[in-house]
Amino acid sequence: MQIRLENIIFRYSAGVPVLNDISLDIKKGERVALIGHNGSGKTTLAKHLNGLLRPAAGTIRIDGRKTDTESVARLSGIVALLFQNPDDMIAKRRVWDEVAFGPKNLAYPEGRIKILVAESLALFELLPLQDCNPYDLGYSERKRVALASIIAMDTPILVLDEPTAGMDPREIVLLTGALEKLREDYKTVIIISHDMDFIAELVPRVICLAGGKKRFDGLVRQAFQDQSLLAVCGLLQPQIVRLSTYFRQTEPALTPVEFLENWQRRAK
Amino acid sequence: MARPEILKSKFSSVTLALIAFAIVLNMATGQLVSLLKLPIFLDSIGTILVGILAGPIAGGLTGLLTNLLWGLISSPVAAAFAPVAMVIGVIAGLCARYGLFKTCWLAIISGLIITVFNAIVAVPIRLYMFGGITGSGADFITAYTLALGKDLFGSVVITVFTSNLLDKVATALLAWSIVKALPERTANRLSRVKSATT
Amino acid sequence: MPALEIAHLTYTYPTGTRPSLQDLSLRVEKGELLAVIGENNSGKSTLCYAIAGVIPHFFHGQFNGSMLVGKVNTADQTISALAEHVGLVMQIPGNQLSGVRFTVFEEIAFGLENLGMNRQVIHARTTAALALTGLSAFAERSPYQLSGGQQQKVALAAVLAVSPSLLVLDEPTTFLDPQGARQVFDILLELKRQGKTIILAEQRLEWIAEFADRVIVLQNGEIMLCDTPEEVLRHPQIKRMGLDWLPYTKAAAMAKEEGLWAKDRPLSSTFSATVAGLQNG
Amino acid sequence: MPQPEKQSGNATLFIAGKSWLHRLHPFNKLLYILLTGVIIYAGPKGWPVEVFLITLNGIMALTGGVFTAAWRLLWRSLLPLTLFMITIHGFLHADNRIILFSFGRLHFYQEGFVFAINVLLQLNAVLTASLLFVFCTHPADLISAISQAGWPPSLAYLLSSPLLLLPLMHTRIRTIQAAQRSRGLDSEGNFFKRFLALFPLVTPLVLGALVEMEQRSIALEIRGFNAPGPTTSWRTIADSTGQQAARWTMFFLIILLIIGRIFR
Repeated sequence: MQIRLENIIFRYSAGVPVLNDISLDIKKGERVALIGHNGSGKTTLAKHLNGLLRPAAGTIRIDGRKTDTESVARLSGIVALLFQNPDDMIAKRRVWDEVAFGPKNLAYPEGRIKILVAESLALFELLPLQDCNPYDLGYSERKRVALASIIAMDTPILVLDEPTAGMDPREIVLLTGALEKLREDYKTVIIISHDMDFIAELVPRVICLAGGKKRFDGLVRQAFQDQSLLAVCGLLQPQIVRLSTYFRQTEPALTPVEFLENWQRRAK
Repeated sequence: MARPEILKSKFSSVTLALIAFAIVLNMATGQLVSLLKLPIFLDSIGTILVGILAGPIAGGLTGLLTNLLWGLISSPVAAAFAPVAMVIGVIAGLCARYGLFKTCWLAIISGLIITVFNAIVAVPIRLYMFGGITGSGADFITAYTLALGKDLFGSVVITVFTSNLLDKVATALLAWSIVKALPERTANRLSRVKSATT
Repeated sequence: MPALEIAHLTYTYPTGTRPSLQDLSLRVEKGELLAVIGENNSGKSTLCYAIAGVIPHFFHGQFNGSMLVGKVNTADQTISALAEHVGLVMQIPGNQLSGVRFTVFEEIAFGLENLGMNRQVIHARTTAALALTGLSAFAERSPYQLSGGQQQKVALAAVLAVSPSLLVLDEPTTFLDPQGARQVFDILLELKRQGKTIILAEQRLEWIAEFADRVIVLQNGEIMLCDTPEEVLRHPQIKRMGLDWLPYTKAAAMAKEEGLWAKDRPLSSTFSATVAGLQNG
Repeated sequence: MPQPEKQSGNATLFIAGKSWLHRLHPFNKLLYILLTGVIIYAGPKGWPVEVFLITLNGIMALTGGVFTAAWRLLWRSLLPLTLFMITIHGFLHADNRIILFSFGRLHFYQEGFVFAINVLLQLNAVLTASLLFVFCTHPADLISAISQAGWPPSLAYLLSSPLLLLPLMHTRIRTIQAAQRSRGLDSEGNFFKRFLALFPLVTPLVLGALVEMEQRSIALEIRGFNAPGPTTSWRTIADSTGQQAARWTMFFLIILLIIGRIFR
């Protein structure tokens, strides 16, 4: 589904705007990263997409339809939102029930719920844990449960707030696999993250926010080249980009493979 | 410096943290109830939880301190009802000790018992300090029963009982379901959980 | 005398079915920065807790072996008594605030108050800890209104004020943004320069590669590797331990395959070593 | 992870100031509330005592610079009470005999009116005394006073920690609400449905907090909270012989009044 934001302004009561005139377009099936330091407005923007927050001015359209009169309950079937802290979400005594919570609320048929839950659990290697109490698991396992419960909602749009925080490399591989599956299913995915190495490898397009304003919207390559932009957003260059910049490669590399290709191309 | 260190010897730091959290829970759940537009207060959920998890003394302390702190935060009027909140915690603790939080139905019975004791303490305070009126919606019940010809005492008893019945039963049920959902490692830290629920 | 000496430590949580630490022996010298890495549930936090005495005194469970911080055997002391010897900083910034102090200054002084220091010492040490962590301007603010990064610095300052001989940090930057993480690392670097003994469990391997003296890799509660960061981070088996090479190392490995990296030159895990390797390839 | 939103300062009713009321030892202010309560409910009865106390408290509030705030809070908390009290007792009190005025068949009586006014005056006296304490005592000063008096540190913890955590809890409840609504939780519908919606809201709140509590109690332990031996208190509360004498005087007055009540 296509998302279109036009001139969104948002402020808490009388304060300075947390979001200041934000416009953007995201196509169906696109994977986009939303970056910026804490307090830049990323999470606030995410909460606008499913109606948790309503803009003071501007419009949000999903598939051409304005969402300002749609209820959160209805929008939750279209946009699923992963919260940073899994403990803000987990409410059930069994992992399986937890993952089924969203689909049940959306009143999916029994059979479909079973399939969705099983698939999502499998994506994060949680099938062996499906009968556990989520709070008996470790933090990163709970994070995986939360991710699975969002993906099980089978919405066309997903917003993931800091999906990698607290995860180890093996778990990040699971997440990468899940993102691939979502791409195959043609889902739109918006990732909010501080993890620049993760973004460099997986997300082609980034939107940078700073002080509630959109500072950049374009290819991740260009964003990471722009030192002043990174400084404004409080971000560090990913490792490979740093190498690539140091060796003045004309087309900055994002992955080790790209870096080596650039190197060899220039050697020729 | 020679005060008896009853509290220190009695409560571990886990119990302390539990009580502190429960006090905050009591104070904050009003926010949830108003969102859901439910006709209950839920302001003793933390007190009842501590009663179940850490016993009657800890439960009583939770209730007492909740209302005293309410006095600092909203209005000193709340502090006048501190003894009521304390009794709720003590009774919840005793109910749990005698196995009245083992099943859903027993939890409802605990809720009823708590309502009764709540009334025993709340009625005199309401009657002697406030002349039977507290400036809340429950006053309509008092007015109605007075109009029916009941005396003030009878009216206040009916008011306190009816306005608390649903709240205390709902709170007891909620507390029971939470204790049931406790993860094993927490249940293990709070030694009373197993004896209270199985 | 070493700052820390662990011998044959095996520990199982009360609800655990298998040991979270298995026959673990480790010696840390004074002034050393030892990094502890490994996948989640490999025992990193458990080890940190054990050094601070939280295990076995708080979590109980099955504890065998010995743990000496300097001359102090942690098994014989209460956690609070160990506070003078070991400082522990945990993962989540806000959860480490005491809950009894209303300003940053008083929060940092809290540990010193509990240890019964006199007022001059409290003032001097707290002021110094504030300065070291760059929090002087926040002294009179409420610690509860600070950002996560600032709260983590408060936690660090609170530990430093007590001046323990050993500093243990359990993934202190996991929930911080890049700026907050960098500030915490800058402070650690300054402490290392001052000769503090530091044990740091951490996921951000890039920083470890740069600054740790020694790294241990844990898996299922056992030490799998114990060596310099260069050796550990380019170790061919590290993927089997639930970890991964840094992008620098991956680039170096590819360069080696393509013959762009000298055959006898080991793979790199830092920016400067990678640059040097590629330039001399 | 739990990032606290910016909060607007203190959770309590305390108003910063430097007046003599602010500097007074917290225990003096607490004992004064107790004394007022005992005078009102056990001492000499009658409106002159109550009016005297209310006026006295008003003057103290004026000199302490908290009169306006006290006035506003009294207004806010007592207005509905006053309205209900006078109407309900005036019309419906069981002892009602003498009619003051009537609306058709509804009669407003003197006995109920006097009863209501008396209750309100009593409440006012106690409430104003409490407000002097609440408005002019920083919670940290109360906590320090408690520790300095040698009360257990755990009591200080139980009084301060909830005050400090309350704003965080409010934030957390908002986040949980948002998270569950995003997952399609129905927070409307009939009573039963809304009641059931409580469970997925309260469960993460409590269970998440239990995980947190474990760390908070470890944090206390590793900071030496239970360390054996003497402790120091950095924040000190000014006290004087005069203030101590005042405390003892109030204490004996309270005892006397209670004894007097028993043997009357």
